[in-house]
Amino acid sequence: MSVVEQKSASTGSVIDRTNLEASGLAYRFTWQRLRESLIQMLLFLCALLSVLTTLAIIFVLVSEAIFGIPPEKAFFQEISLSQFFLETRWAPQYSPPVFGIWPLICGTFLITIIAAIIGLPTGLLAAVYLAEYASPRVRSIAKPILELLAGVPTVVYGYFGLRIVTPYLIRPVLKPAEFFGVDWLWSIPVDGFNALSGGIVVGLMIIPTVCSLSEDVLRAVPRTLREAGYALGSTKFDVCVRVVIPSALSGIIAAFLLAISRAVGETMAVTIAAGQKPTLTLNPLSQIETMTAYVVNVMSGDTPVGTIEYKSLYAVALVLFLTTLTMNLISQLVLARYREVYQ
Amino acid sequence: MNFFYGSHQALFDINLKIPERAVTALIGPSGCGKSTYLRALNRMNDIIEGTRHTGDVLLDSQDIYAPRIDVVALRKRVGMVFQKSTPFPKSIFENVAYGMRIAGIRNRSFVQETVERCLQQAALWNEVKDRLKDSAMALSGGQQQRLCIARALATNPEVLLMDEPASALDPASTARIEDLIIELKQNYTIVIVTHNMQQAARISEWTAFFCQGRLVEVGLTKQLFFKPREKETEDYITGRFG
Amino acid sequence: MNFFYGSHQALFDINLKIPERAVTALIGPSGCGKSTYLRALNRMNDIIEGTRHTGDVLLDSQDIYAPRIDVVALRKRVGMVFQKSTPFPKSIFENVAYGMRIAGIRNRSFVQETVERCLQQAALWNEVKDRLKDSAMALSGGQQQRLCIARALATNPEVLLMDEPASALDPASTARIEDLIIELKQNYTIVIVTHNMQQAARISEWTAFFCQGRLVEVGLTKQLFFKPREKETEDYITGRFG
Amino acid sequence: GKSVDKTIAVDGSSTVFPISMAVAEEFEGKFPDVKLTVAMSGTGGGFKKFIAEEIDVTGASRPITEKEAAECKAKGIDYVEFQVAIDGLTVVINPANTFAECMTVAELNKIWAADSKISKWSEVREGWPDEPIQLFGADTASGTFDYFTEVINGKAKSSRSDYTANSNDNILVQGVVDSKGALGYFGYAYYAENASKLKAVKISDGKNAVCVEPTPATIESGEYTPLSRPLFIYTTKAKLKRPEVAEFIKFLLSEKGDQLVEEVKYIKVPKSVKETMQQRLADALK
Amino acid sequence: MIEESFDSELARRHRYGMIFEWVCWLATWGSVVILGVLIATMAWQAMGWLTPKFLVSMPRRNPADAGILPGIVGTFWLILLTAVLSVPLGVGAAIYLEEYSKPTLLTKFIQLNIANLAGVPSIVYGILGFTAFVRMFGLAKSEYLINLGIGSLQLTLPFGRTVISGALTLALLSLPVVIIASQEALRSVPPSLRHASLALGATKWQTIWHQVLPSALPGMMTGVILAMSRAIGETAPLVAIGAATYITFTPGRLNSVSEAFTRPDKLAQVPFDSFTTIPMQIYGWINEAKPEFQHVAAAAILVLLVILLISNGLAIFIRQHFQKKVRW
Ligand SMILES: Nc1ncnc2c1ncn2[C@@H]1O[C@H](COP(=O)(O)OP(=O)(O)OP(=O)(O)O)[C@@H](O)[C@H]1O
Ligand SMILES: Nc1ncnc2c1ncn2[C@@H]1O[C@H](COP(=O)(O)OP(=O)(O)OP(=O)(O)O)[C@@H](O)[C@H]1O
Ligand SMILES: [Mg+2]
Ligand SMILES: [Mg+2]
Ligand SMILES: O=P([O-])([O-])[O-]
Repeated sequence: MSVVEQKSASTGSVIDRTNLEASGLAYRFTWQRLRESLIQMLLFLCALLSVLTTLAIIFVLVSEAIFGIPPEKAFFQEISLSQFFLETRWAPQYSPPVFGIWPLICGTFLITIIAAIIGLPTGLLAAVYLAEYASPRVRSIAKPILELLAGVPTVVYGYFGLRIVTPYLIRPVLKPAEFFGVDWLWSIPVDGFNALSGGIVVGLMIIPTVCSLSEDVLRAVPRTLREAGYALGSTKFDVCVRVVIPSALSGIIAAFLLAISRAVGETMAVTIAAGQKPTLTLNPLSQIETMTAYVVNVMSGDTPVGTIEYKSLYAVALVLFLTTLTMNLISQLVLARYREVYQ
Repeated sequence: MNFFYGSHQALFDINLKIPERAVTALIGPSGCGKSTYLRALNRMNDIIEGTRHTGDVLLDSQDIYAPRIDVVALRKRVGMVFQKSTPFPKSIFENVAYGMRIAGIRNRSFVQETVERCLQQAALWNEVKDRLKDSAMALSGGQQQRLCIARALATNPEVLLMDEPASALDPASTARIEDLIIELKQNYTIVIVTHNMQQAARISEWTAFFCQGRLVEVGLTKQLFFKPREKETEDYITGRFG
Repeated sequence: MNFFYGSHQALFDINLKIPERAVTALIGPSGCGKSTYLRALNRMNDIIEGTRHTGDVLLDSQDIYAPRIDVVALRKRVGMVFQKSTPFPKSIFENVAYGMRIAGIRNRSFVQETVERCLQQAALWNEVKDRLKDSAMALSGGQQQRLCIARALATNPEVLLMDEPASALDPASTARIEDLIIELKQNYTIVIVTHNMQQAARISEWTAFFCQGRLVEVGLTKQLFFKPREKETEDYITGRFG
Repeated sequence: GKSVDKTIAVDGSSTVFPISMAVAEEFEGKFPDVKLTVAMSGTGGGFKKFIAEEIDVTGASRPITEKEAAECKAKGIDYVEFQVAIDGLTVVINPANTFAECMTVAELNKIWAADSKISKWSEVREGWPDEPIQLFGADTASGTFDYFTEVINGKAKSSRSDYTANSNDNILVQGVVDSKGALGYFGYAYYAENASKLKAVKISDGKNAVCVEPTPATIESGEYTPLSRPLFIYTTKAKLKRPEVAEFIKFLLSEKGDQLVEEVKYIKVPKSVKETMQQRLADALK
Repeated sequence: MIEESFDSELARRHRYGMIFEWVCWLATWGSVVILGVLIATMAWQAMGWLTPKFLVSMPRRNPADAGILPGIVGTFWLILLTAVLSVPLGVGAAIYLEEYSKPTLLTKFIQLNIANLAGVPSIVYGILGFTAFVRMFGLAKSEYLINLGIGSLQLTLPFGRTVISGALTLALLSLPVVIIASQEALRSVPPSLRHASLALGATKWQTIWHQVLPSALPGMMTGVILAMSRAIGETAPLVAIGAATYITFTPGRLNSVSEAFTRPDKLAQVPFDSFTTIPMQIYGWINEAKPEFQHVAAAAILVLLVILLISNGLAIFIRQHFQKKVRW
């Protein structure tokens, strides 16, 4: 038995409150309802866990690096900020130890630059190929293979850098005299561990990141823009370089930032291939140590808890975290704005 | 009642009494708010962010927007069929049984019987009785739409809301759905949105004409089609605009 | 000529002669293949995967689908303006200069002059002359569309194809674009697709009526609108279908 | 029901690591229900864990320091020390290096001193080529570091800092193998295992100006000074109450243990010392 | 002027276009070739070392006898536990964000936070895991021997360098990836499905459980498998929490598959036992100075790559079969 009717608010309405229960529509307590809200609570907690993770990371880093929980002293309560940022030596084994972050930053920078030089253009060009030139069939083959490149574990890249890239790529090119055993060729000194091999493998590693993100943003450029380009007598090259890439520029920059942030945070490959010696140098052929490699180096050596060297881990990790966080944030914001433009 | 999408007002002072056990057709140009109004009747608009309404909708003289109303129970009593058929990616049987499953009915023979009865009511039983276990996605568009009607019937609603249920279908399927609606009105109160004036004329007793978010005219279908009171209605019916 | 999207044939035996330095309007119901035909004239359809054609399109008695034709050079000679304005996300100046940039013209004063001339031709110069360095995305819809026309003019084409250039615009902008077209026909051969019969009547000398992928009728605009030869054309023009 | 399988956690010196590893493997073959975890944190790192009672046995390439002993005492840890082998801390260079085959302690000190600025071989000795020198050495958690700095620089833990430091000697080996101008130091076993790719520097201490090459003979005889040193294993009386730990130490001090020490290229302890050790074990087990 | 310039430049532009296309082609297929070279060199290095015996042996100091059994078993348990921990939490968070949350400032923040977490270097997670799970901030210290009737379970707090510490760390690490992938899968479920279910009087959760989740399942599975295969290869966080590189037993001391069923006490011990994984063993062997160990490392790398190829292949297969995503 039902009647549906409406009354406009202006005419006023007669609401029969007593009828509410009888109608069967009343909001009653049921187990189902309780379950519903419990589930929602639970799911909310799941979502909140990610915030907790971030807070935990910050807490852990800050409590060992900046403000110790008494009676423990944190790193920066024992080592001055000025030493950390002004000293040019990173020498935990010195007595007294000296902690100047620059050699580690320099190592990280060197790796990142080399990786960017190799990974960013290659990734972008591959993205252009996939988005503009490749047929859907080719794309459906090439994309998963590139994704596999991203799935290769970083220890493997480390091995590749140390055992293949350095002896069979860098050495023959830079030290052909030694490699081929003829002394009239040049011979540039190359360390066994060197930043170049680390940078190269990290560069390879970020190609898929750049490629897949850039491809997404390139494909988000409306077809109409491309057509407008063609209609003006553009070649495909003109359309790619003068229309599509500029239109997708902010998205591409975001992809680049994300990839660079990955290079900064990359650990095993550089630990294995680039060495573990903090050096303030821009020579890519020398042995260096990145921030990440320092952390691994110390942690695999089982530095005892509570020592200053142990706390230095957290200080380095904090710098690392803040660096990548800044880049990720910028990249996220740029991407969000980019999506707004074309959606 | 008034209805707003954010700051955009989609319905203005609609005041409409829907008669029991009869078919009421809502007609009007595109974007005039027919769907919005229909969805207000079972509070499907609640799902959309930022919507807002003023005024009441009464079902059995009970305001369905009253604070203590259980939306889930309301939707069970007020079924709905959409323009695009929306079969669940499950078997035909499970599609119809879904309403009972979520109501927690475990009695297998009861479920079996209800499914059969509803499919029969929806004039689909003969076509699918041998393949109840097949995926509903494999049915044709018209069959899918009838399945959706059967599925709505299985929850035993009192009111059935239909938003252009036949607009995506071929003429043969449309005819079957129309027959079905005429059949169903014995037992259900039906509100149907349609773009097709002939259809409205064929199946409904009452017709309401909407324009730009306002209810322009409502009346017996025959009357409204042959002697519209408003100029706008006449223009629309004779095809002079829209 | 015939045209296919994959296995779907969109154009059937179109045989149309487009007169020089005049406006030819293409009209017809939605989906009848007007855009497809227009895009066939500068081979824009080549971009879409799986398209195919039979027959020829002659430009100055040269088949533009002949094997040795350079599509890029063709498109430079046959400019095109789209329904949705498509300014590049660059400055206003760079938008107009685009055609010259890709042609490799380095002469700065020439570029400057051409940009100014084209913007003037497109009746946009006065509005934007002080902000040539601003992003083109910041212009209004009507301005953007005129910018697109200016951009097309800057490549110095012989033929200008326009696919519903004013359909997304307000009446005032539409009027400006129409004036512009009438102006331009002194120097260019223009083919324009439009849904708006009044517009076709106002600006074109010739009109071709398409229906379901076929060219139903073509003739002087006045003649076609007042004395259509075919029943279909008459029905369409008087609004009885479509 | 049955209890969990028995585990012995061994950690500490990377110098002793090859011995612990070999002994562990053989021991597991003999006692399949006992499982060993063998890690290398360096002598200092090992003692920290030992004092924290995270591990059962720790290896050391230097004797326990007074500070560490005091900490043990404070925590009521009654440790027992066993000397298990003799090592000759080896200074190595790349085989391509044909000039620095013999160096004096003074020269080593010149290179490694805390304030050393030496970056070229030519700065070490007149006449050596003007080529960069790359340094590889133990890190601060290492007993090797303590020992080397004490003997060469005169003060434990006093060293220059700009060298590749690692508690894992294998990484140092790799570094020296790969760099032409390299100079590094680590336990003899690591040199002997990779003798084909490394060159051991002959050492002449200040007193008698003879160059002595580290070989089993020179190390055992003490001729190779000042870099010959004893290697130790530490455990506690309490841990020795566990039969598997006692068994393990027994095995280490047995004939088989000596065989293994020689197999991994260290020098076994003289008979007299061995007997003292066995006596010490017997006492501790009482 | 424009005509002349256009015509004279046209050939050159076409040439540029060709070169550009060729360069793009090279960038793509060059990367693919590098992957091939990488796999080929590993295979070349591993030749003769990757034997069936290698798969079932314990690590040994003699390279010829070394094997990766503890690594394989450790990886298995670690990833199993990681998945058990991260998948429900990740999917739950995704459901909340996609289905329940309103676009408030808080949800926007959570969303941004998740995207950022996905970019936090894994070594930082390692430090978090080490501090929070291995050491428990140095606060707790106790040992329990729980009698299970059939045997006893040894449980220490903090967890130490055990499977559970590793799994908790990797779970936090893969959580953002799982969430993002699941959100995408949920987003691809058409809203009409939800509306249809709600219109039948289903509650929100019923709608999600009966309709949305099953439809989103293939997409989620793809994401989860990819996230887990990433976790399989993680090394840095495990180095940080101090997982062993050299160990001669499997977690829980399970000596055979059947023991998992006959010895529940050993099974229960698994999460609280020391472990190593294939990448950890690889790292250990790479650091070995003996040249033979390089071949052992390559053999282990090959095993790891095969495992990853299979799991990635599976994910791609699921994606291409179930998710007919339409892009404009
Ligand atoms: N989700 C939404 N958010 C904002 N505005 C909406 C939304 N849905 C509908 N509207 C607007 O509300 C008005 C009424 O829409 P409604 O869908 O009710 O029209 P309709 O009469 O059903 O049209 P049609 O016949 O095309 O289905 C329209 O102006 C529409 O743009
Ligand atoms: N990219 C495409 N792929 C496949 N079919 C297409 C494509 N573009 C258009 N069609 C089909 O070709 C036919 C003609 O399309 P066309 O765009 O030319 O119509 P139109 O006359 O321009 O319509 P409108 O006035 O709506 O723009 C239509 O049936 C359309 O569905
Ligand atoms: Mg509607
Ligand atoms: Mg069109
Ligand atoms: O033997 P160490 O590792 O302590 O040098």
